[in-house]
Amino acid sequence: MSTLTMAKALNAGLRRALANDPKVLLAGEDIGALGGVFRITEGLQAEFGRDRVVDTPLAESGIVGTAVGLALGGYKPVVEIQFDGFVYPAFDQIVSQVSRLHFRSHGRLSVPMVVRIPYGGGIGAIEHHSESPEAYFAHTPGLKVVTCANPSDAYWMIQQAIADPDPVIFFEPKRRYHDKGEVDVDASAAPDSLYQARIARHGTDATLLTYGPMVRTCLDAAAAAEAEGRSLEVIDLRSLSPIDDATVFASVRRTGRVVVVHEAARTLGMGAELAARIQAECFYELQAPVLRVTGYDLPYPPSRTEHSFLPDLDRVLDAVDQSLAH
Amino acid sequence: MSTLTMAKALNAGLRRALANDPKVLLAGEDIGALGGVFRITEGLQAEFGRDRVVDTPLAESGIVGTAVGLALGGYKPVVEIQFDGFVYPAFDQIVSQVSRLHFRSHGRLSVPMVVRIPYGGGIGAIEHHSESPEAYFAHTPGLKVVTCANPSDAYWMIQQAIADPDPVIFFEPKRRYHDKGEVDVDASAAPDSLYQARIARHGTDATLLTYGPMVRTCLDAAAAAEAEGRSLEVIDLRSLSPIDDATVFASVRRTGRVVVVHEAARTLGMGAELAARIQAECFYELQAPVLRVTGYDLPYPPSRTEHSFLPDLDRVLDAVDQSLAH
Amino acid sequence: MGVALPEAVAAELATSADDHLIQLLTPSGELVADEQFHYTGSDQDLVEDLRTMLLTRAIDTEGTALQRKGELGLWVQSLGQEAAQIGSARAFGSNDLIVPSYRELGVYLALGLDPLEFLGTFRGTAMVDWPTGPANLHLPSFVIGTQTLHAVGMAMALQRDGRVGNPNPDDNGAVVVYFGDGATSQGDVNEAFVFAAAANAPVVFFCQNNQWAISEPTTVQTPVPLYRRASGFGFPGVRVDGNDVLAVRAVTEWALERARSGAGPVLIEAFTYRMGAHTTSDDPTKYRSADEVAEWKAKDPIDRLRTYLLAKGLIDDAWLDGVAAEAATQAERLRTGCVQLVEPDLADSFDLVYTDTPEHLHRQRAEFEAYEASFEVNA
Amino acid sequence: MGVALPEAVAAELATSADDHLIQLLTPSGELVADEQFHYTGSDQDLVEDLRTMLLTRAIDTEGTALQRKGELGLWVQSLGQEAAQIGSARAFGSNDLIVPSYRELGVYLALGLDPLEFLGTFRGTAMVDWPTGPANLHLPSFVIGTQTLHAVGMAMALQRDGRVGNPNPDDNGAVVVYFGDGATSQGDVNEAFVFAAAANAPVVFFCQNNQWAISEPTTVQTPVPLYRRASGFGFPGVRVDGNDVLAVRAVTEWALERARSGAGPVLIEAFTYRMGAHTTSDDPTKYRSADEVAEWKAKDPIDRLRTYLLAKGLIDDAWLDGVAAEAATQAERLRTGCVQLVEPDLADSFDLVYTDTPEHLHRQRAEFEAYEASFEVNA
Ligand SMILES: Cc1ncc(C[n+]2csc(CCOP(=O)(O)OP(=O)(O)O)c2C)c(N)n1
Ligand SMILES: Cc1ncc(C[n+]2csc(CCOP(=O)(O)OP(=O)(O)O)c2C)c(N)n1
Ligand SMILES: [Mg+2]
Ligand SMILES: [Mg+2]
Repeated sequence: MSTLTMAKALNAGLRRALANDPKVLLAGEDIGALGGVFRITEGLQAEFGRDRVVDTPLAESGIVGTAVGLALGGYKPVVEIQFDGFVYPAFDQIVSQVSRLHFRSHGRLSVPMVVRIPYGGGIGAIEHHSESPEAYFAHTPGLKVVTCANPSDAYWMIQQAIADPDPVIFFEPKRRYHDKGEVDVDASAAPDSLYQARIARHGTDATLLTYGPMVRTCLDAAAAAEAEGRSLEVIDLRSLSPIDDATVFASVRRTGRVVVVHEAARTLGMGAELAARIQAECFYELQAPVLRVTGYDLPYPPSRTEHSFLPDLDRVLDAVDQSLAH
Repeated sequence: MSTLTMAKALNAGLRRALANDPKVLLAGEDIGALGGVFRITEGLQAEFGRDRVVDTPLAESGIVGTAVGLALGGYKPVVEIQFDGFVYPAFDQIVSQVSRLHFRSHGRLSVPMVVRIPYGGGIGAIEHHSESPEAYFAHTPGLKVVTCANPSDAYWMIQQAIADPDPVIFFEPKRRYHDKGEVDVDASAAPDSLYQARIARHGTDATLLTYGPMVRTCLDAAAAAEAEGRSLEVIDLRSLSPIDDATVFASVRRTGRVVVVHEAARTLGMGAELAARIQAECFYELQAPVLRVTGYDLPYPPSRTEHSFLPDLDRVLDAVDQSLAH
Repeated sequence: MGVALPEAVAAELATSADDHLIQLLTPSGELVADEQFHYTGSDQDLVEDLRTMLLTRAIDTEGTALQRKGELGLWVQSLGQEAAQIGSARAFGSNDLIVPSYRELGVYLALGLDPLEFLGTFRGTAMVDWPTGPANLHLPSFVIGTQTLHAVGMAMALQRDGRVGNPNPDDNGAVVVYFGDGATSQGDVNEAFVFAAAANAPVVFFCQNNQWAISEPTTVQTPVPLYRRASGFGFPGVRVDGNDVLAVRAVTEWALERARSGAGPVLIEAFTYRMGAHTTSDDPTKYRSADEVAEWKAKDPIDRLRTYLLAKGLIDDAWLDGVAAEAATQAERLRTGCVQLVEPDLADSFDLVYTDTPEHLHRQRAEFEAYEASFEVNA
Repeated sequence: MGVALPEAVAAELATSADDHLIQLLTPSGELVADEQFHYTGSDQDLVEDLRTMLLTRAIDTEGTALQRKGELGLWVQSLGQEAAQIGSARAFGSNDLIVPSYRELGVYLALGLDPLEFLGTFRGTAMVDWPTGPANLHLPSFVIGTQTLHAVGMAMALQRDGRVGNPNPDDNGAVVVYFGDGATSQGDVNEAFVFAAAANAPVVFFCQNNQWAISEPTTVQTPVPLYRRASGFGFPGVRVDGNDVLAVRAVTEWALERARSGAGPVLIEAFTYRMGAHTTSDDPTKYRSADEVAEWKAKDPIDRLRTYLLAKGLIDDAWLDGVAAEAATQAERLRTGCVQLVEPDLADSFDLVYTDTPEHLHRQRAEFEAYEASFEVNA
């Protein structure tokens, strides 16, 4: 058991994957000598060599497209997209190739690859560096989409994603890279499944459904609510595709009230799908409509307004109030 | 008033736009001498010349990216993406540039362009030729996303989209290209707004919310339901972004029951957003959960199974039954 | 300063201005010598090549017929490109990997793939699988150009497997990837050039310049010959007469050997002609002249090889009749087999999206099956 | 057949093997002649160039300082690239359109843009607008390479406007687009080459090869010099000493004149060096040697021009003191102005997504404002 930042936990998870399986390789822009702009791959090229930690040309479609070939050739590529806003040039390869080769080949081929994407705002960055594009991928059949919210999950989930025979889009909440947490590297500590949601905090009055960077925000909100005598359950979805419906519905059935929280734009964000599923499955148990606390339907705004754009503790509690008022 | 197929109506609409405004130009693969693979631009190059009806190199990002430049240079480019499945190489240009130049420039610039995309299945095609990618675009702030369902709308909406100062993604239901309908080309016949939903059929028992190729399917279903004494309202959304909430909510408030119908995958398809909005706004008026009749969460399957994949009259009525059973 | 090109620049643009078309067999069926490239095969190989080319054309014709009869949704003709496809396939070594686009019927047949296996794609009974096909043959791609990046990645895998530059050539392998003239405009193809050059990857980019991308002549894509694209990325490009099976084989052998040895990628532009329509959905009379088609008819890859082999006495009319009979049998087999292809059931699709089917797809499958069953009950 | 290159192929790859670097002013400040390119400006232009270069460096330094103090979120240094930027900007004609990437401080200052206008982007108070900036200056792009396609489209618009190839040069215009060495690997940049060549568009691709794409040396992108990329697409590429303001101006003037006249695109590779970090977030000690930095320090674009102008007596220490004072004033203005930039209000963003704000954004704005107001009530 040791205390690590999420960044170091990811680094340790990648190191372990590289050490355990000679077929694992990392590829991306600046991931070698520099260790990536967030230093997630720091030291790995020195340790595993240039054939396994590859500085690629500056072209995202090329990074993902060649990774498909490497995967077909028996390797397990883990590619890094430098920032959320730079994944779109690779969209065609991801949506039309990565996600479908298994289906296209009637199950004969698979592309066991991971696309790591640091995502989300709150770091005072210029445009294209604070986006939350997860819904594009979660809408795409054939992809698995996951995101970690704490160092322990970061460490284990990245390894489980690499071990998964299907392609996984792995979202890393960049503003939580420096959050610290306990990481137990003993194999017995690994979570059961990469695709299972986690009840991050138990509660009875309402459920906060969230993931990635907003888990901490929701936990803070729940702690604050407790002071006012309100018991909020916080669910960390962990997997956005597939969604662990069972855990979600069970919580909703217990509390009868739900607020979904994410940074991405509201329209057709994950909250839309969660609301649609919950109202269909828990129609009679819902005491109030599913509410959404999300980024507004704007392009990511100038960073000095991002505190207003991003859901925060107060907006979450405000929505809880509205839900309870029903 | 004349009877036209949707294909001819689009052709006529484009011709009129080209004739009325010298700044309008068309660009795309094979749109010149061939008139496009669906012949939507037939005869237009001969009539307006190669500078205004441009056969481009085979590269979608290039088509859209140069159209951005043309738009910034004062032109109104209308680009054709040959099939739905080939828009993804242009995704970065659409999502990070087209949709944002207005916002990025604090409103100083605009990119009045139209991206025409024949979409949807039901034509017995090989893969990549039957997709419904509208949700990707409707999730993207800064884009307008519309789709026509009949020749009259095709004729008018394409002209309104071209006249719009913002970028419009214009989805054309390719399997309805040969459907015929009345088109009144008199200016007074133009619909009020490109962004207003249309009540395609009035009804009182339940609302079918749909768009594009599924409008006809839903109208057929409503006609069949009438025989069984059920009165279904059919709403043709026409605009998927923005969504005409007022028309939708008003209908739901009247009927209390909703079935959303589209070809796209269910998870995070338009139905998710519609359900999320409706349950939030009409929580107390809903007699049953919002149901979704959609494509399954699969890559588009081999064409000889598409009749099972695509929503049809029976599946729609089945869902209506379920809704009414609540 | 005027607008004339500075000398150095002009010299560069003029490079290979003669655009030497490597050719070993003329359209009239005569052997010619090339300074650099020589045919390495046997006479018997050529006889076999002609046979494969004839069968390819027969099966291709049958594909079109099946589409016309409504048995296929679409057919993509290889008509006219048989030499480019079969000549290049002749050069494959046992460790080489093949990445087709969608028009490579000749390659498939040269590799021994049962044509019935890929008929399903066009009939709509299957995606693009061929369970009994050769293991070194990748699936075709329908999104123009995407497969070139996959090929580079596969070549990078060969490098990591230690399959490149070994002293014993038998230990080496390379990747050949097919694409068209139109594809060269796609970002992906150019990125593939970048990645291949950067990694010095063992990949041969085989561009069949059939003069058309649907209705667009090559001049819509580029003002200069396509093979020249390569040098600016740092590897050689060559232009070969794509209707000359000897030259195509010689050039592809050279390129593959070079790649396997570790010397890096090559771009081959096989200069050929799409004698048919783009696909059965296309109507080429809208955009190209009968004269052009006639001009290329005179350069037919089959005619010239047949003329040569007949003249050399390596085949005779009886042999030709034999192949015609074989072709007829195969076509018949295709006709019968096509309509017997197993009708797919959507239910099976739900388990093919992921290796381990997640809960929501189980539920959707159940929902679908229940719905289907409801009709049976009603019926 | 061996793996050696056939002669024709080898000849092609060897083209411009000398990779002639066009230079008119050596690092030690001496004029040299080039066969093709000649400096067309006046001595006074050079004095003005040095002034702009010195001011650029001063403001760039101040940008870094402001970031260090926490007043800016990020700063992108132009250090070392002043000659490439200001030399090329000198070549702009009154009808030319300029499309920057994100490192073109020198271009902005040469065009007279108030640096305070673009500080907002890095402070986070604005997206990328400059209401009082020159009309022919497009916004910068932060997604690598995307702007090259916009530039080609703008050049196509000039063609349609009848702004190319007119007898009176004053009626003509062209587009200059800036990008880096790393950008050349992007599909978009190569598609821009394809579209520009196909349309013979009046566009000058100005690549500042500053040897690094963040931590990746140019060799990660390409095994051969970048300027050579152009010829395979069908237009000329030239490599110029990017630290030589005279040569850059001469080459850019030639390219622009050529483009305006209707002769089509040119790729200029300005061979220069990023003397600073990639951005203030970067730590170049992780990936490059002090020796390399020192080597390029000796080629500093400012030093050589100052040496030359001093030697020629065109400037003196008093002049330099004057510019230093001007630079100090500007830096001071930046410091003061930066912290006074108007704080943005998210409420304003809702009306900037579309030209006519749709209902749902009005509602979201109202929701936001009500929420904000709730605090004021509580407070
Ligand atoms: C990305 C993409 N855009 C458009 C298409 C539609 N399309 C199919 S084939 C084709 C022309 C291809 O031309 P070429 O590369 O020369 O190959 P050929 O068909 O001539 O063999 C086009 C535009 C596609 N399949 N993929
Ligand atoms: C599509 C995309 N991918 C990655 C990045 C992150 N990034 C910003 S600058 C840069 C390096 C660019 O290098 P180069 O083109 O040489 O320009 P320079 O910064 O050296 O001027 C990278 C990788 C980006 N902005 N856009
Ligand atoms: Mg072609
Ligand atoms: Mg650089």
